[in-house]
Amino acid sequence: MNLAASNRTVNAGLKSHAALVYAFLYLPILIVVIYAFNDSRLVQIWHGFSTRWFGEAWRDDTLRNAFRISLITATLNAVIATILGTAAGLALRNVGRKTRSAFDMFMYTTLIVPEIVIAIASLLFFVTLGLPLGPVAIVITHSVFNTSVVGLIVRARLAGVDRSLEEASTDLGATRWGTFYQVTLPQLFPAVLAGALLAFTFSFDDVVLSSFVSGVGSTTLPVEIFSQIRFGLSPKVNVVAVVTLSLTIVAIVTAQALLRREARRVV
Amino acid sequence: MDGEGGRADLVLEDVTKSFGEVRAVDGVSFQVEPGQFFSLLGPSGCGKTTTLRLIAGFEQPDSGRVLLSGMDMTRLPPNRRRVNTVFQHYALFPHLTVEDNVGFGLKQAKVPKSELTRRLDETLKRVRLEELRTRRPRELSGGQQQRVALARALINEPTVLLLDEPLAALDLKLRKAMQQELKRLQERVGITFIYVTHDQEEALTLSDRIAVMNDGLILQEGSPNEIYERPRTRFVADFVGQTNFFEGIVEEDGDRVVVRDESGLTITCSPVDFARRGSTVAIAVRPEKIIPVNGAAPAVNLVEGTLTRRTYLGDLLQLHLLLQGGRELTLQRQNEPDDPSSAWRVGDRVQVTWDPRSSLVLEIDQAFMDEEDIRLMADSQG
Amino acid sequence: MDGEGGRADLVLEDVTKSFGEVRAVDGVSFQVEPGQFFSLLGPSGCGKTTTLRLIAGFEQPDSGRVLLSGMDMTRLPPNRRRVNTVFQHYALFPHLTVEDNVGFGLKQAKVPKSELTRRLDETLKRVRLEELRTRRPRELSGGQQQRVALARALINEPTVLLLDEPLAALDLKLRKAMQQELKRLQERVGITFIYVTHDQEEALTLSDRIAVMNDGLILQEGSPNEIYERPRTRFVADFVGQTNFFEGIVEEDGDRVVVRDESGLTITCSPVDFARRGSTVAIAVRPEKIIPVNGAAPAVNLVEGTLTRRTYLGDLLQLHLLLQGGRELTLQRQNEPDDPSSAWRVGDRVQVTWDPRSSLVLEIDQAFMDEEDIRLMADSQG
Amino acid sequence: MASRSSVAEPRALLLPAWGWYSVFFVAPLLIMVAYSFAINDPDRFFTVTFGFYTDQFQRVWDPLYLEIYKNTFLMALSGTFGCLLIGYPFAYFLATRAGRYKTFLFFLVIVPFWTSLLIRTYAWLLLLSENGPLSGALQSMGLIANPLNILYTPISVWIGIVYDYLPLMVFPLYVAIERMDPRLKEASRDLGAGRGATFWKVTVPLTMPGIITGCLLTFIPMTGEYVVPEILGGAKSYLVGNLVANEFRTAIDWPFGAALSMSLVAMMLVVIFVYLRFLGRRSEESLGSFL
Amino acid sequence: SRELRPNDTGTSGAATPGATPELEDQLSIYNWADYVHPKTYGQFEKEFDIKITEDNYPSNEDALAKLQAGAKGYDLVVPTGYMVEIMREQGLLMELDHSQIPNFSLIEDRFLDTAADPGNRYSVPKDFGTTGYGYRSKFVKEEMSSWEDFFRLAPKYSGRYTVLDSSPEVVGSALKMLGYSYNSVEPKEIEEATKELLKLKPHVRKITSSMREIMITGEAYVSLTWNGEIGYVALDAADARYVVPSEGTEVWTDNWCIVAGAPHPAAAHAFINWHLQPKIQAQDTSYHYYGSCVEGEEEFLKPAIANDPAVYPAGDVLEKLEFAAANPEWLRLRNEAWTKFKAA
Ligand SMILES: Nc1ncnc2c1ncn2[C@@H]1O[C@H](COP(=O)(O)OP(=O)(O)OP(=O)(O)O)[C@@H](O)[C@H]1O
Ligand SMILES: Nc1ncnc2c1ncn2[C@@H]1O[C@H](COP(=O)(O)OP(=O)(O)OP(=O)(O)O)[C@@H](O)[C@H]1O
Ligand SMILES: [Mg+2]
Ligand SMILES: [Mg+2]
Repeated sequence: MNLAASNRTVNAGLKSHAALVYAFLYLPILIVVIYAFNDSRLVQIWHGFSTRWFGEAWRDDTLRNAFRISLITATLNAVIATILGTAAGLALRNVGRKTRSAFDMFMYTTLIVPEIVIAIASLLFFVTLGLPLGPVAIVITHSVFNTSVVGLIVRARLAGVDRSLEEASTDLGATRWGTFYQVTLPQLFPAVLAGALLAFTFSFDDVVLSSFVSGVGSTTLPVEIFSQIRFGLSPKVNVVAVVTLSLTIVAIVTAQALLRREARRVV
Repeated sequence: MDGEGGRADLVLEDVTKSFGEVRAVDGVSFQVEPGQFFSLLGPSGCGKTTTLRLIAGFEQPDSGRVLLSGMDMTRLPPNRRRVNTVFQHYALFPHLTVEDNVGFGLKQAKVPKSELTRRLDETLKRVRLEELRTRRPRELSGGQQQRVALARALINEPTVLLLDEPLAALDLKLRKAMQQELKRLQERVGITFIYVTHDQEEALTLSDRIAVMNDGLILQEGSPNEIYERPRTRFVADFVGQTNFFEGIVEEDGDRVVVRDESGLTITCSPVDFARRGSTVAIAVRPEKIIPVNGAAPAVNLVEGTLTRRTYLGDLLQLHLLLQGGRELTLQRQNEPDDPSSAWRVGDRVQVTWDPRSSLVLEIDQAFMDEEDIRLMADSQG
Repeated sequence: MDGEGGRADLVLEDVTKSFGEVRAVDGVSFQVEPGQFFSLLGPSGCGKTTTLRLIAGFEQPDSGRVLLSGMDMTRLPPNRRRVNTVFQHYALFPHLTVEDNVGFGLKQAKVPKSELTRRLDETLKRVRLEELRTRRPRELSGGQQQRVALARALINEPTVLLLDEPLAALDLKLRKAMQQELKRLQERVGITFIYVTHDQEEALTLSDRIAVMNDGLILQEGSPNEIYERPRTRFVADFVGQTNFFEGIVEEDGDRVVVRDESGLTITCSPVDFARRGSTVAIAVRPEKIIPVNGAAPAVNLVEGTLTRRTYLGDLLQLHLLLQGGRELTLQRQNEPDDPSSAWRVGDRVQVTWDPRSSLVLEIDQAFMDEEDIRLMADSQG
Repeated sequence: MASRSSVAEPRALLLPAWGWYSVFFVAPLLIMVAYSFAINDPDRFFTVTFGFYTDQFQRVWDPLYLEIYKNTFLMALSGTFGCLLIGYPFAYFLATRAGRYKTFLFFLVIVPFWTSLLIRTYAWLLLLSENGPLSGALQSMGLIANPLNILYTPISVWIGIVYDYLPLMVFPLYVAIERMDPRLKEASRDLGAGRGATFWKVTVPLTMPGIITGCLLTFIPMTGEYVVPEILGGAKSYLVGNLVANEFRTAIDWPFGAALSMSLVAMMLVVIFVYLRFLGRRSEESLGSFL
Repeated sequence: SRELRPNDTGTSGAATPGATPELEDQLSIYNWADYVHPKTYGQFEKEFDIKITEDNYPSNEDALAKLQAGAKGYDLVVPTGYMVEIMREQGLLMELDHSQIPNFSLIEDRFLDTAADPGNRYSVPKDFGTTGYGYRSKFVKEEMSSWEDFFRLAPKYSGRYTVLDSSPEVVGSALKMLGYSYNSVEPKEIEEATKELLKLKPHVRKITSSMREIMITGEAYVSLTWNGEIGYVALDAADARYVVPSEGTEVWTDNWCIVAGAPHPAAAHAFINWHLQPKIQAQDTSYHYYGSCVEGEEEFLKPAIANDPAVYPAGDVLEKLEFAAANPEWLRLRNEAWTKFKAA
């Protein structure tokens, strides 16, 4: 076959495959968006266009409350995970091989052990020690996993940060704290931000851990949706999906814009 | 230059630093006079950077002392030393503008705003970066980055400026231009420069004094002329410039040293004290010191050989002779139409000679030819 | 060398390749004779790599043809061309051993096992890698990797071997050694080499023919001697070697061309046809062609100036003279004790001269001095 | 070599995270281990007697449960394989053909990843149902005669997990392919290899770290999957995760639940170990290098 | 007729009888999803100025698991009869102060003083229902009336069955089909029942307590469930029939209970009492289609509901029904059978 022609065939093949994958990725989202405007009391049966479920969802205290709880727990979790993970990521540069690999093992196992196992282990932990289930338990359980996420991202980023930048800073008379604040942190910022966002998302999205360690009044949005899916679906779920989707897109676009601006300043 | 931080000498006293098994710096001592351009020259991994880092304070020596103006600063943290560094890859802060990079040190020192502005303007002007003050490092070319790094260090008026292969990342033409600029700058500001490089030509061109290092040791210290014209060991002779080596037994000592090598060649040298009759010595002859015999045959160091190859280098020619006994001898000649060698053709038998002063007698330094060197040489030849 | 794939010439016919706005290769034509060592020399970004990639088949030309042994192979995929490449950073397969890297091509060609083993052994031996056959690329030194890349290409007995700055990543000493080795190897196997480099010395040393490129164009093609001694344009003269430039008006033409520059200096040159009386020309004089006046004053090209600076390069000295009218002139002398210049001191008034044959008359090529060049030069000087 | 730079942050910064892991990760796991060796008091509701009883593990050996472990393993394996098959050409496209739209196209892959997994999974419920749009579309195109009947079957679970974890496969593959020096492919073509040979002999081996990482990143969560079968699965697509959850949510048999999850972790470790052994040492670095 | 005993457990902060304790301003309810009329809480909140928060659970066991695990802060929970027994055994419930629930007297006697909670010291019936099955007569041509029909037709309508995600109901159905007691604790009987269930399993599409939607869409034809669920289905699919199997089956009450350590016991009592009003009861029944245990709510109901045998079975049918009665052995046997059923 002619060189150019064979190139074209391969390109076309790859391209159409990619198009199918995008369809695969977006079809479900599209469906949910469409069904959010379904007039029907039933989720699966199309009855005509209506926005009435948006109103219903807005008036639904349970959903609003769940949304609020999710926001709070996910934020607290992200704060804890970001602080612990960033600190650990920084310290890992300076510890010996043994300490590092021991700590690595911790980080990787928190990621490897299936969520359901962590969920029940945490449940048993809180119950056995007589600690209350609820928002605090959710935040703690989430933050373990997310500390590893942030830690690994920060560490990967640090590996790319030239140590001599920090040396240059002390060489120019900056103190250790001054160096951290003026040189290390700005370098690290995109990673910390990315880590925090990931931690937030993982937590905001989590259903397994939350549903096992949630307690009174700490039903998060995913747990609420999950129990609705399991026990009787309301079309309001579609609305919730559309709303969170829009919020996510806004958040991502903002974050990207921020990161890009940072990136222009940093690196 | 402010009063207190003025000129001063830097002294290293028997400084040693190991990393695990590796002795990166091994009992290094030297003294640098105020305002000197002092170069550390040596192959990769010989400990140049480590020496610099010990002076800057990024590393702590295992033993020995670092003194500045007679004051021991061995235990002082880097931010308290009146020393600044130009890093190998510049280590410019990527998130700061040129201006903020250069002003970083003064801000740390809490210099008043007005003075900061003044010195910033002055320094940026000196390195001709006024136009680029609001750019970020990655928007700059290599040469411009290099100047920012220099400005960032110079603005603090350090007593000693450390430069770690500051030109290594630049391409040939730019490197040559920056060398000149660096030299002029150093002469103007009068700050002591400790300059690390593995480029012998650069060291020879720029320095007042050179210390040649290998394996953590300083092998020889001296002016460029001393280093090139009177290398003490084979390693130094070989590392700094090209050489023809001979090895032989001293037949005459005293006023005139005569050495005979295995192939029976007799080489006349200027007198050296350690060349005793009967001892084995090495002799190095630089290719450019060997000249074609033109007219009357010289009394000594007359060598005849067959021209086997001419390597054309544009401005220079390298002529490879095969001597009796199978030795090779390399000559370097300027590519001038009037040079006698320009008439030589490959296969010609030709005569060459050199001044006895150009026969450099070396101590045999097998110590420095340890296994690794041998492997490396074999490798680079094979 | 097998029968069919034997010697053949490579021809590029008016080949053009653009990337978006950039004309990377702009109407390039050249012809390479069988067994020739042909170099493409030029600054970064001039289109050398792109030219090579067009020959290898990684890029398709927008127009023009690539012929090998008279056969048009412009539309052939790379795996069907009897051409092999040594990539700039070697592009060794990191997941394969030395052996498997080198044998890769033969396996693709489904060469029988026994022949594969034989040719593998032979090739590895030729590049002295037998001992390292089971190592992986990253366990090799730079020079060894370079040899693997060479072996991997050579074992396929290509008609033409393309080499893209194969020595650029090596350090000076090793680069010199590998140059010699490469040259010897090419002479032995007799394969046509197309060699890309931006190092003028390397090109001069190794090549049978050199094409100097800039901005996608070939500016001059010729033997190393032609390129260095008779550069046709200012760009070529400047890029290949160092030069003193003069610009002036032709006062005499014919047998002897005499040019007077703005400062009133008269320069005598050998005759060139385009130098008409009254026309403006540029003249280049290589620093090594300028010699101290020793004894009788020469009839032409006698120049007097003040020595302002000696740059010590070890084997060479650069002498910077300030002439009347403020011009600078740079001389290069070998560092020999007997050279007349060795007695000169800074501040001395000295006389120098050069052979009229060494005054190179150039066409004024403002065309090549476009804005970017000017910016680049300003940058490298500033 | 642990060389302390003069600008090093204090190592004590590691302690908070270390403590956090010890208390809220290690301790819970240890407590779970203790539970797995306990028994329930037969005469009282939900009263656990600790000790060193292996009763729970004996129960796990019931063929009924082993079957679930097997199904889980097969589901995770086929899910991983599905992700790889779909993800590789896709990542390849993104890394090599996306041109200047690369950032945008990659962004499009991330967006779903940042939207609720639960909702996206549940969307398949709508899509795949007998009266759903997919069924309708396929029927009207004449591709199937009867309504699509795959919801609440292992097939729908497979679709769900492949969908959920595809990005986790694509990211490391993308990184690996992107990182690969394109000149290596050219070198291979230059040496006479065709497109196919170049792909199998150069591209695949060189992107192996990405393949390994991607497979681990998808296989691991798939073995513990709980949500997808719960939503899209039917009576016959029960996985270990659901079994474990059942012991806690419905049966309230904590010791048995603990033993089941211990066994799950054990199975996973065995698989990972075998996998890494099989693929050699290189793979051990790969997970780390990706993260 | 019912003796009201003073609170003597001493474990709670409940007020002494007689005195009207001050009401807290909050109430936290742990309830089945969708189990009161959407307006109900609002009415109470308005009347008493008490803020209600509600979390939901999908099964008795889930609720138990959560409380057992030490979830603190709930005031009210709504377990089914047998679960009341388990919960009070576990000390998860607070003894009620009947003096604060005067409307208790409105409850029909037949729902009181069950084995699960003798003397109703811990629970007040919220509503009652039966466990049977529903089917779509549009798809199922046979007339179904017994557990035997349910199990027999499964192969024919394979893949169109759903069963509740709850062990006692499912295991109980097989026991009843086999002619045993719903509450059998004979291991052999349980084993037999398990065998029947394992035979049924291949034909089950989904084990779920939310079968409404797939019954309506026709993806499932037959569902083992509670009566109210089919009432809901029938709103959209008129051909849906609910069967109280002729072999007999479970009748159950779901009950308001106050969680031990409840932070707002007075409000909880007030809510229980308020909710027992016939009008409120009728409002809920017309929403969830489960019968009220209170006398006099019929007058507030539409006749269609009041006369629906699925909501209010005839007296003779009721005779044959059993309440579930839990004990550790009972529960253990069911859970083990259940786990096997799910795993199969
Ligand atoms: N932080 C470190 N840990 C371990 N070994 C080190 C460290 N820094 C340097 N070394 C070792 O010490 C020796 C000297 O290193 P150094 O960087 O000083 O060499 P150099 O002369 O600057 O070489 P180059 O020209 O390659 O920069 C080397 O063998 C190096 O491997
Ligand atoms: N794939 C490409 N896409 C866009 N522009 C390209 C591409 N390849 C090369 N160019 C442009 O074409 C011009 C010539 O590039 P080429 O790589 O041939 O230069 P070169 O002479 O090999 O330079 P160097 O010495 O830096 O390797 C440059 O301006 C380059 O930016
Ligand atoms: Mg160094
Ligand atoms: Mg190139």
